[in-house]
Amino acid sequence: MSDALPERQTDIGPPDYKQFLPPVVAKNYGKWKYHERISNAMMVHVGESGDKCYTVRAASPRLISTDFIRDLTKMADKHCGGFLRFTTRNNVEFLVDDENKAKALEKDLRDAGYMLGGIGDTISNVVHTQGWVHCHSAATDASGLVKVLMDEFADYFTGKKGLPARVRLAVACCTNMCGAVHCSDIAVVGIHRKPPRINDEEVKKACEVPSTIASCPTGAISPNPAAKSVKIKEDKCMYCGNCYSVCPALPISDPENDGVAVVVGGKIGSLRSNPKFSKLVIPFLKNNPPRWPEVTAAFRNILTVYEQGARKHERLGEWVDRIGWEKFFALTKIPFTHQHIDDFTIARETFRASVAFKW
Amino acid sequence: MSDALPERQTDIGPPDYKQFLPPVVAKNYGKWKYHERISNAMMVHVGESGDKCYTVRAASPRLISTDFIRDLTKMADKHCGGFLRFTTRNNVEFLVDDENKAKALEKDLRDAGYMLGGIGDTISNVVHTQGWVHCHSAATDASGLVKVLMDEFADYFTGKKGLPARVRLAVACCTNMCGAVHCSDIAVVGIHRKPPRINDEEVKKACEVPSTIASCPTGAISPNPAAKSVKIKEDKCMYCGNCYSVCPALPISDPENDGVAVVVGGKIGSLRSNPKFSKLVIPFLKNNPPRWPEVTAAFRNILTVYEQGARKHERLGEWVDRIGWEKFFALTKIPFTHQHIDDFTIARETFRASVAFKW
Amino acid sequence: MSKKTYATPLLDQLEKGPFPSFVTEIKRAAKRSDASNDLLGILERCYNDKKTHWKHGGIVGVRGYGGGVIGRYSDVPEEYPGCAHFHTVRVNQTSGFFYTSKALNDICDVWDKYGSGLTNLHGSTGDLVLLGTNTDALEPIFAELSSRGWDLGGSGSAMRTPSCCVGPARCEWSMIDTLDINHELTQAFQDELHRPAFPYKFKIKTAGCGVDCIASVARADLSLVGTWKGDIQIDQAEVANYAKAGMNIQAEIVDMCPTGCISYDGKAIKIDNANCSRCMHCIAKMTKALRPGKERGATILVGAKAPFVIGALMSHVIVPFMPLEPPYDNLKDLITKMWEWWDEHGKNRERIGELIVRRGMREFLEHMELDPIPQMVFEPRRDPFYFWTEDELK
Amino acid sequence: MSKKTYATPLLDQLEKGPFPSFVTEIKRAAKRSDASNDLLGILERCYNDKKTHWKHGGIVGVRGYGGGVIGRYSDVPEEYPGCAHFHTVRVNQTSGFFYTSKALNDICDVWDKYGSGLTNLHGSTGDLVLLGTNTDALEPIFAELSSRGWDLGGSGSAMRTPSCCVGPARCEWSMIDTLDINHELTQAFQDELHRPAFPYKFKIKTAGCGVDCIASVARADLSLVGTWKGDIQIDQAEVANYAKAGMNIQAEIVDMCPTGCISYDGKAIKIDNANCSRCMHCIAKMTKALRPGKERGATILVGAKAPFVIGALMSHVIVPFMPLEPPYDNLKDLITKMWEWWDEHGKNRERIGELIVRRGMREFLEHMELDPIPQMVFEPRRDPFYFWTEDELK
Ligand code: SRM
Ligand code: SRM
Ligand code: SRM
Ligand code: SRM
Ligand code: SF4
Ligand code: SF4
Ligand code: SF4
Ligand code: SF4
Ligand code: SF4
Ligand code: SF4
Ligand code: SF4
Ligand code: SF4
Repeated sequence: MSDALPERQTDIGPPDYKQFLPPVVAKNYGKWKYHERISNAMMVHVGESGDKCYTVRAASPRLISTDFIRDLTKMADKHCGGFLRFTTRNNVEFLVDDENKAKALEKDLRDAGYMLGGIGDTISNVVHTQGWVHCHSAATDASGLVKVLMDEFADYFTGKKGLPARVRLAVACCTNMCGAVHCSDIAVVGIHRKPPRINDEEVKKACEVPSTIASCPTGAISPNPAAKSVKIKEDKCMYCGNCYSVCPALPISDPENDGVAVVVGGKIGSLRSNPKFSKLVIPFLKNNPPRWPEVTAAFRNILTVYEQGARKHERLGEWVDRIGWEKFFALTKIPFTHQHIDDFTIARETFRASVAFKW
Repeated sequence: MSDALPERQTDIGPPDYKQFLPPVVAKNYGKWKYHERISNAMMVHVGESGDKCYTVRAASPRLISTDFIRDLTKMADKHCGGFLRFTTRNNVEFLVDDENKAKALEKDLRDAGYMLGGIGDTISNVVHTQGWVHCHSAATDASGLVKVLMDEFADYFTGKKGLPARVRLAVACCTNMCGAVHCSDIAVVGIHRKPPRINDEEVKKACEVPSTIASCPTGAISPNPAAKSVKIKEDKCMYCGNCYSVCPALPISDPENDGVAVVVGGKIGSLRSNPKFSKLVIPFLKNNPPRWPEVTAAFRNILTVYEQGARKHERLGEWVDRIGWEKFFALTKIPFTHQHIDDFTIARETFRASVAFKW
Repeated sequence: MSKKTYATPLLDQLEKGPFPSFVTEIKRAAKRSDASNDLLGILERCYNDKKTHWKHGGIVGVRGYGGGVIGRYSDVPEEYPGCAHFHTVRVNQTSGFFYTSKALNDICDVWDKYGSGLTNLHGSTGDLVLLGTNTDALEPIFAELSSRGWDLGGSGSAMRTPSCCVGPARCEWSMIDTLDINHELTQAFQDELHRPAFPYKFKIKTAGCGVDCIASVARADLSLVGTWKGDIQIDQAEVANYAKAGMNIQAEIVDMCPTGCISYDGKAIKIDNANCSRCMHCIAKMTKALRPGKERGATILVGAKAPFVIGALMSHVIVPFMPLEPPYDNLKDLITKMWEWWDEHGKNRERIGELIVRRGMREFLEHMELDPIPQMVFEPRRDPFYFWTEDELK
Repeated sequence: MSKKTYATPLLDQLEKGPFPSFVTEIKRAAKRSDASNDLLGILERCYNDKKTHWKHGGIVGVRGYGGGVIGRYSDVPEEYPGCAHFHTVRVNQTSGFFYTSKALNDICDVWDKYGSGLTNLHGSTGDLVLLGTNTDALEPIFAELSSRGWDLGGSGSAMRTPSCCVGPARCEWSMIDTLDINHELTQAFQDELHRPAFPYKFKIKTAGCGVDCIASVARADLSLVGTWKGDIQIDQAEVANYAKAGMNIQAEIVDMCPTGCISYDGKAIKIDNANCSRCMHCIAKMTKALRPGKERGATILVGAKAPFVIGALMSHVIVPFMPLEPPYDNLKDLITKMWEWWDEHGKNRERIGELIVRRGMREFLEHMELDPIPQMVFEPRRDPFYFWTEDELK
């Protein structure tokens, strides 16, 4: 790269995707007929033309160095004519048009230490967020949680162990939920458990009072005109941290009391059942870095009970809906607490208005 | 009855029910084994003891004269040792302990012109309210609507025509819903379509301003301190009339614009599916007394489509849930309007957050 | 008073048709009663004008009671003087709506003497409703009725007249003594029934089983519903009889079981009781073959009401299983406790169900000393927005 | 600057285990970058303190743009000067996340020169995220990238970087050209993407079918999802092959069809297409035997978002079927119209889904000139509380 800056351009948008499509993709674009899973690391898509496109998928930690990317591009240059793609869950996909090429590619990837898998009914990569690596709002780390979860469930990624259906994990480091926590099979979200601390001087300088007040889901914030700041009714605050997003002078993080909550049963696709929101199952686990053993154990417990109980193709939320939440709590032995009972905007819809339930 | 008043007593509560139980009931109390339906007018309950209790059920318009009651008691004296009961849907039941007695009773009732039926998968009597006979709040009459509906569906009461399952009707003359409209298979409720008219002088005299304000579900009412009265933001008012319940100086009834709405799909029991709320299907039909032909036609239409589509034992709401509301509207040819889309407290839960629906 | 004769062309059309006619009933009463006669007139007028001619009731009642009578006045008193006052007297019905001729005739006698001769058997809450009298007649009516063993029902911000399904009196599925519970509660809370002192009305309905023939889950602030523990009792011979009689057991029973816990091999039925939600479908449709399990009690639910102000609510589970045996002290304590909390926090015209929604289940359950359990909810909350007490943080 | 060496005993434990380690990645970058080196230090500190050491970002960016960079500063700048500034550059990814080695290497070159050498491929919204640089480097980075054909993605109260599933590029079910739609929308709305002028963020995600591999229904203000009209195409020979290969068609397909519209007689499958809800289950599980119908288009849904402030929302149907062919003017018009309404009525930090909840579907639909239809709702409203316009009363 030369030292003089080239001429900047604006509003050009992303480059045209067409130039990045591997030839077999470009040729069969929109004309695929079916696909077959060869393993949990490899699948083949067959075109109306009879052409085949083999995909090999490798895990990525998402937070990657340029070295990692250069390694990938080298692999793509060697096997795939320099083409590669990423998935919506941050895995890397290499596409080739011939079975032998695919096998060679797979071997090379394995030899280079890549973890292959994520195709089919697996635990694929975790949708996640910034955490302590980059965000001011984080109540927990994200990358660390992803790492320990994927270590724990590596066999479910590679396909060594099977599952009734896909199990989609997500991690969000705060209740802004930049991850897909609110619609995931099993997910974890960072939470606080103490109200924000008000720095009146700073509020005055840095914050817009009306939008700070409006940010509070429970209406706990009111103006404090004397101090040109705000007041927080502590017994109405449920520590969501939204006010802190809007006003930096309301720090809420608190190492003693921050941690994570586990939610389960969400899904996105409309197959079989409508998309579902995740539901709270463990209101709090402490932050126990670097490996959060309580979190991995909790996920393991839930996964095991699901695996044993679910029917083929049944997603976690569908299984719970079939057996009922009372059974879910009984089977997982997770204690049911006041925190589980909704008291927010649609609470009434969650109260059991029926005499039909299981003991 | 003598002219001198007897001594009044207070807080005695109702008489002990035990003295009113027919002997076969008293004897087999809590020890019934099973029952069998003999017809839609007669059933038999069999005790562990082998005793039998035959029930014959007759329709009543509920709004009845003492003459009607005396006729009933005469019948009870003749056939049932003077015992009789009413059902939770205002039918009359005569109970005897022997089949021949039951037959004689049935014959006598029929000869006297009683309409017998309501047992099993029928359209039984209509749960309803006061209407123009007695209530200040009524947007429609109740007894009249019941009469025309039961005339229309008489064959479904008597059992001449069968049904997949019970169809429970209800009528409420205003949105206070003293009937069971909110959880009925097909029901009708009186509604207004114009805001209340404010009589400032009367509000001042007769109404408590804070509770009038609090009564408004949409927050449309605010104080009018100048007039010691209230103001109504007309574009927030959805004509529910709750303010009028609290404050007589806010009359809302308006012959031109009052009428009824039809709701369907509610149920109460927990059999098969959880209890269900009724849903709006026809936002408005005009008041067309004395026989409300538009209402009976609407009910007939819905009933016919249900009858044709439902499975045995499937309640109306269960059938709709199975086929989907989009199919319900297609099959009944009822137009779908802005009024059908919820904009009240749980609106968001009713929006179709799924791509799975039928054309 | 010499009787007016009203032309009632509109109402007359409601005497046609197979269903018994309330118009005929009014006419029958009108023969003896001026009030009912004028009711005919005013009602025809309502039909004509398409609007009600009744005004808000003032407070009327009997000495020492704050409820039991609904005051009603017409807005055209001069034209229909017989029903210028047209108050309703709510008489507390019997448990299960059982009567003798004698008892009903007694009431008719009183009502013919002092009232319109028109009644509702029964009102939606359950009362035996005497429809239409004037203020002066209230004390005499009450004296006549109470001396004969009848008392008034509820109205206003009070406990309302409790009611129940026919239950053990004539139903094989009743798992609690609905009639007795209903009677005992009515008796125990006479003061709360007659002297409104609550934030708003409070209704109690008792159903012997989940079929809920008294609509308790939809229409009562407190819903008591019989249920069982233990296995559904199966009589396989009767199962075979149903099959022989033409029942499609697979379609009608197995496939309709919401939990999928029944199987049928063409001969016998098997039930996975641990997964049965006790919905009552199979039992109701095969009453000779299937019976509830042997340990009996009630599920207690709270909070149903009509749509005002925040949308209709149904009652929701707060105690999944409570044994209910006389004198039902456990139940009475529960009710009293519930009222305490509602009394303290409820706003004017706020039902207990609305209060629970407003202040949250936690506060309610804590006051009730009930532990949270999953049976209380269809599903846990979605969002991670919840409170912690200082205690819980330790 | 001479490099500090940090002991990272906690982070080191995250280099163990089979899954590739982000700590290893940071260490690799740290070899060349002070910023990444100091990131190691600060991150170890976060792990130690169990709290973040990042502060709110100020507004930083490139000339002429209002977004695309997330400013970030540490709260311990003296101790970790290399990452005192640690801004993120969001580079607009390609449609479908397809790249060539050349393209990625170009970006790596720029990033190694001006940034930390750390990236996210990709961010949750879809951007190619360059993680950690300082304010001074922003303009050079932008010049280098844009001259090579790359532009920034969105941030702030703007249209955010749209994204899509792999779609027609490598999926047999895609019923719309997800890549092209995504690209065209991104290009058409460059101004809205780069210059925040909305009440809040606006995300667009395009999925080729109801399987929704891009999570559009859960995570986009505007969700475009491919679908079809007409009958599902069946290849009965392939059905037989699935059966032969051991698939339990009854259990896995017929019994799992949510509408119960499939039957199977052991030989052939029959589908009652009028009752199919196009959920995609059967097609996804029998991809060789079943294919969507032939008329293709998209269902348009609106409103998904994370839980603040009123609880999470998913997108809901506003147009059940819209043919989508280049240049997609119908879609662009729809979007522009939607923004108009939101712009006019949305409060600061109010997403369009929240606005629809607040002001009601009616106002939104009327503005959009869309007729209400049952496909827009799971069920009609419960309560009888609704508005009438003067027109409707006529
Ligand atoms: C590559 C990717 C799209 C992309 O543009 O990158 C993709 C690709 C495919 N998906 Fe997907 N899905 C991808 C993310 C998703 C997501 C989104 C997410 O996870 O956040 C979902 C929604 C999950 C949910 O509902 O919560 C998703 C739910 C599915 C399903 C539905 C599973 C179910 O029954 O619920 C199928 C159908 C199936 O496998 O039967 C499917 C099927 C497929 C097929 C078989 C489609 C095809 O014919 O090509 C593709 C093969 C992949 C495989 O892994 O077996 N894909 N798929 C994404 C891979 C992510 C990854 O690395 O793991
Ligand atoms: C007499 C009465 C109770 C009372 O205390 O008065 C009663 C009595 C019985 N009901 Fe009921 N139900 C009575 C109101 C109700 C109600 C309440 C209501 O309608 O407001 C319901 C709830 C309706 C709902 O869910 O919306 C009700 C839902 C049922 C059902 C459930 C039907 C279903 O499958 O959804 C059964 C079970 C069955 O028939 O299979 C049932 C069954 C029965 C049985 C067979 C119970 C028994 O073994 O004795 C009784 C025979 C009646 C019949 O009509 O076939 N009864 N039944 C009520 C008669 C009202 C009437 O005159 O029509
Ligand atoms: C007589 C009766 C209707 C009937 O024809 O059967 C009735 C009649 C009235 N009801 Fe009711 N309600 C009657 C059962 C009900 C029921 C059904 C039930 O109890 O199972 C409900 C729905 C369930 C519930 O309680 O929510 C009901 C919900 C209301 C409401 C709405 C309450 C709420 O919280 O939303 C009002 C409004 C009010 O209290 O101001 C109301 C108010 C009234 C008033 C007192 C009108 C008023 O605003 O002052 C009506 C007097 C009419 C009159 O002139 O006689 N009535 N009311 C029922 C009582 C008879 C009895 O004692 O047996
Ligand atoms: C980088 C990214 C997470 C990641 O690691 O991938 C991210 C990071 C941030 N998000 Fe996000 N969001 C990211 C995708 C999402 C998503 C997922 C999605 O887009 O599919 C969501 C949930 C969906 C949604 O939009 O509702 C999401 C919901 C939020 C919210 C809550 C918005 C709401 O309406 O509730 C906030 C709060 C805010 O806007 O102030 C937020 C705010 C933030 C901020 C800007 C923090 C803040 O309050 O200023 C984070 C900057 C972190 C940092 O230091 O880099 N982020 N954010 C994602 C964007 C990368 C990219 O451009 O590709
Ligand atoms: S989830 Fe919260 S902490 Fe994590 S990246 Fe998003 S805003 Fe930051
Ligand atoms: S943390 Fe959340 S609940 Fe507490 S004051 Fe801030 S915005 Fe309100
Ligand atoms: S529903 Fe309304 S009008 Fe009818 S009786 Fe009840 S309060 Fe009166
Ligand atoms: S009629 Fe209803 S909505 Fe209108 S002002 Fe009165 S209470 Fe409010
Ligand atoms: S509720 Fe149950 S116990 Fe009571 S009558 Fe109905 S079926 Fe019998
Ligand atoms: S009671 Fe209901 S859930 Fe239990 S076995 Fe019978 S049908 Fe199934
Ligand atoms: S959303 Fe549909 S079209 Fe897109 S990749 Fe997934 S399965 Fe294929
Ligand atoms: S797409 Fe879904 S609803 Fe349609 S036939 Fe297949 S499984 Fe059934």
